[in-house]
Amino acid sequence: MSIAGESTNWEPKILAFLCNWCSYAGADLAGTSRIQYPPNVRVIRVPCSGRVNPLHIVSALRQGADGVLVSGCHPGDCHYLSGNLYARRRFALLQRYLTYLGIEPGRVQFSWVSASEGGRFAEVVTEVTEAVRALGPAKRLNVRAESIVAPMELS
Amino acid sequence: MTLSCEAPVVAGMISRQALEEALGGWMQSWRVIAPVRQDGEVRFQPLDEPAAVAWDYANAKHSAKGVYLPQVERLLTYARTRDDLNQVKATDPPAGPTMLFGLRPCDARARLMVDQVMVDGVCRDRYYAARRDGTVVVGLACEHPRSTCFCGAFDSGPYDATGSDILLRSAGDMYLVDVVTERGAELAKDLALEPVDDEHSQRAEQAQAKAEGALRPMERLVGIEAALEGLWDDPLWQEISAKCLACGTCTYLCPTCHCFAVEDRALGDGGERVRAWDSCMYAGFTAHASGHNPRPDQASRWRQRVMHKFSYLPENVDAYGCVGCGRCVVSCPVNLDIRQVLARVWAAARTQAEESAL
Amino acid sequence: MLPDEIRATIGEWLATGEVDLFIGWEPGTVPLTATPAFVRRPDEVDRLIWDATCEHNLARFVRPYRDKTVGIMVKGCDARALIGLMQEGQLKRERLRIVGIGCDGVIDPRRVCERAGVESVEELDGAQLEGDVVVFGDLRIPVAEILFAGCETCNQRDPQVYDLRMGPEHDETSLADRYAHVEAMAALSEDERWERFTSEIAKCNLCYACRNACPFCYCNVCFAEQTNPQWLTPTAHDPDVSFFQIIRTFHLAGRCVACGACTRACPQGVDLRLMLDKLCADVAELYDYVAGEDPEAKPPLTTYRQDDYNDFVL
Amino acid sequence: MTDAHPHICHCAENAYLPRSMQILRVITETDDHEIKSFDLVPVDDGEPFRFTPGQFCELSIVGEGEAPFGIASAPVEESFVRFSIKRIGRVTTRLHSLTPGTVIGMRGPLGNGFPMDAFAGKNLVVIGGGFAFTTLRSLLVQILQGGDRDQFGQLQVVYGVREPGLFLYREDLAAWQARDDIQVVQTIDVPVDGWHGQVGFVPQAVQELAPSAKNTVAVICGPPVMIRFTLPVLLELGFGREAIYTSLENRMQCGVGKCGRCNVGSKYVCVDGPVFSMAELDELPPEY
Repeated sequence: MSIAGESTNWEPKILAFLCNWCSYAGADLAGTSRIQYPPNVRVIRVPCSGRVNPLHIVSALRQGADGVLVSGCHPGDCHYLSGNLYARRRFALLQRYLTYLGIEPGRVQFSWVSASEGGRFAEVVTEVTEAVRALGPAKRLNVRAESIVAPMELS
Repeated sequence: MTLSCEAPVVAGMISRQALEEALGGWMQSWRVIAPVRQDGEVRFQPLDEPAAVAWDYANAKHSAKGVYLPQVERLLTYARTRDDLNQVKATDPPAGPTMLFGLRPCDARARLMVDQVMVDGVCRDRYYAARRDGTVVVGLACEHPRSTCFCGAFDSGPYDATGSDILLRSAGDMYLVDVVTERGAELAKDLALEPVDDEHSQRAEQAQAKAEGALRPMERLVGIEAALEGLWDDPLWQEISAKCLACGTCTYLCPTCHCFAVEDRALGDGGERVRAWDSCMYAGFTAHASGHNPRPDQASRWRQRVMHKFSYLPENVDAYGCVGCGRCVVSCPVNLDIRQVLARVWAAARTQAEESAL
Repeated sequence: MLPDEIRATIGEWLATGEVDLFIGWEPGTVPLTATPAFVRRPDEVDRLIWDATCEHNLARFVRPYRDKTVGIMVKGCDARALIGLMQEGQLKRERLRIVGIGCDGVIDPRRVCERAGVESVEELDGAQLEGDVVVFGDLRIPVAEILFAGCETCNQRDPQVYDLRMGPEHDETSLADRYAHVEAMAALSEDERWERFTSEIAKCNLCYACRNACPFCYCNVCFAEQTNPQWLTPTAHDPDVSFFQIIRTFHLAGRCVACGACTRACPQGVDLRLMLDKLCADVAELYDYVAGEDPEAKPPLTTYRQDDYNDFVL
Repeated sequence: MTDAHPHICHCAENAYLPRSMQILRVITETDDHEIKSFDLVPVDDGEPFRFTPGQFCELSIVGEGEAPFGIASAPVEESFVRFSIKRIGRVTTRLHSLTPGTVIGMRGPLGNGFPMDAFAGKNLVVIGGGFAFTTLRSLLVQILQGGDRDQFGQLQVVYGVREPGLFLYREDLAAWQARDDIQVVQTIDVPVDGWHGQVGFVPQAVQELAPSAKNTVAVICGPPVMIRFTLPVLLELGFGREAIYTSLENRMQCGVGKCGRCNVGSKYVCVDGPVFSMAELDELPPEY
């Protein structure tokens, strides 16, 4: 990964946590149905959106991700009945908190995409990618950001 | 046993104004670090203009340790490639001499103790040595010790010249200049000194007597290592550490605490290996990868803190790991006062002696 | 010294073995500070005090003794911490003997120093707290003017749970101004907010005093100290500090009782209320929940409702 | 304190700068693949790596960190430096993923090593347990192949592991079994079919071997529980505490007596150890 900088051909790097039963299957369906969507997303499959720990999301921003998407089953469809419902409260608070502290609102996004919504998955990814592209490279928490890599007088 | 130096020689006296002029000159050839008051707090910082020296400060909350042992110091930088996982380049410690101006006697002594561990010990720490060898100290005797100062307990005091190359002693409108080392003598040549008249030398003596008198009486600590001998399993460690929050503030602010961690930090395509202050108050300090921890609780960590300062360091470097500056007393969030801990040590040793005498 | 009947009861608890240990405060060795006291024998009860310098949240010290019966003194906010720990199954009510105190707020030593024009508290040698006025030489400073910021807008001065009650009763003021500083921050622009947040935590050197002073931070191995995976390196370096502060405070969402012990314990003067009170405000707004009120209630992040707030989802 | 001999420092000018070492060979030592041996050779053509058996090095992988490991090869095996590493944490996991040809960092030799001069002219009983046989191999190979085998008396080895698949250095063990100037007893904790050797814990094996304590030194490395139960056996057999040596394992980072974390009492395990006699340990607090 190169140092995130203002280079012209910068492409946003987005990390997506997809729940295995719905959103991951939706992404699969988008692929098998040859639906085109931006290639900026790298997927991590999780058993349930409830498995995603805020630690993972903020750590992703820290390691240089320009955007993070967490996508799970629609409320009521969760394979584990309530995983996404617990997650919804956690993410609601996390997103408002990060925004309050000054992280740009588009950086961390949440969506519900079911296994049959291949098209919907492509829409969500396109929307997130464009939002993050508009925001530019992530600097605020990114350990690789220019401002932090500059040799610091550490004493 | 404690750090000491030959008796200093009075070279003359000088006004504060003349000293500030000399400082202007010194700032050309030294990076001068002095106590500077900034938004209500005094810190040791590079001096940008001589008038900024906070002459009448009690003692800075943070010791000057950050100058000779920075909180984070970059040891190596590395590039990360697939096959060569040791493409490293050592960073060069900052060359250029440093002048520690206005250091209180306790901080000056503390630095000498850390020198013995970091440089005169078995192996030589190149980064620390470079900073030390280039440093000269102009000490400022302490006219107003605080209620938490206990330098007197080590047979030292607010006018102890140990660790300074020059010690300034206030005499009202003038400062007496004591030369302590050859380097101090060299430095004194840059000062427009006047001979010391009786009036000022008397005033300085009175100020010294007043300062030494202001120290809170406390049981002498020299020799406490003997008292610590039989106390390994004494319940006092459990009791004193019950309220400790294990936050390590005492070790961060302590001018003699020198323990550090070595960490790798990824930065862009490469990274850096840094040394950063660490604390024996943290569980991770001694935790093994297997999960075993020889110091599993706060009582064993507090025992290590006291034993290291008052038993192991005297045995290994012939100096206590404490100079009585009182910073840990002032800044502890739960006011766990090391003076009370040491009083408990003396008391426990006495009861033990009485019991064994029965 | 505590009032006579309180002292007598605590002495009795200790004498009869009803409690194995009593946790309170005793005078500190630095001016205008108290220090936690762990008392085991009736004759030691005279050491215990209560005044505006007793700022620690003693609920933090109960867990290591949770297999014993413990007596403890708690202010209004500390009592909520006890309730929160009961909700999380860490403490059992029947194993606690609680002396609840109606509290008028605790002193912030930094504000005393500003008023007295000194750098730090120990230069106020001889300063005394007489009633609700700090006396230092000819300086007389009313406690009400040097309160810890959180106490000035506190609406939980009276303990919700106690066996013995001490101190005045208060009619609780409204919530309105408690979140004033949160609203002020929220009103700033995005860059200003990031600047305000990062400048506040720039002072942090990852000593973890805030975590260690908090009754709700009791994980065996905190994420900040994990080595495999290692989430952050314990070197005070901007992304590590912001990462620690964001995640540690977020772990208090729906649990923090705003006692302020973390802010007071911070040696660097970081104002953690700026962050924690935002979480408390959001939890109140979205899930109509206030921490530490009802021992039977389930903390908000451990439950859900079908019609929970959902607008933020794409 | 008996013959305490701290580390003699000939670190490079910068004690923290790791020397680049290339992985020559990776040998999977145990059937569960948890322990691998790495043979390293210097990349630079600086002077050869000299050390004493019992010393250790800090192996360094940039971006992951450093960790201390006993040197398993003997000084006489000049063509490589061997470390046997159990996968347990961050650095070791990364090390286990490396293949020959990769370059890593090495700082050392660190620590004091076995007092070879004190061992000269004596019989040796070498007792190892679990994977703590690394520096013991270095000691034994140096005695057997270092050219002065006659300097030492009788050599008896007791090496115990949980099950046969966990023995390290099986070729060496087989070679030593075939020699007549060294007696090797290999034992496993509980019977396993296909294993015809001795069965039983190390303390029992030492009791049955009943080595004579006359003019004999014992060296014992292994899990603390094994040492705790083997020590009384040795004392019963007449071994003096100053004649029983062990090697301590503590959390380390600098390895050169500065960072303050590996002390046991007033001794730093990294410079005053890791090798201590029981007599020396008796004077230190039980904090390891």
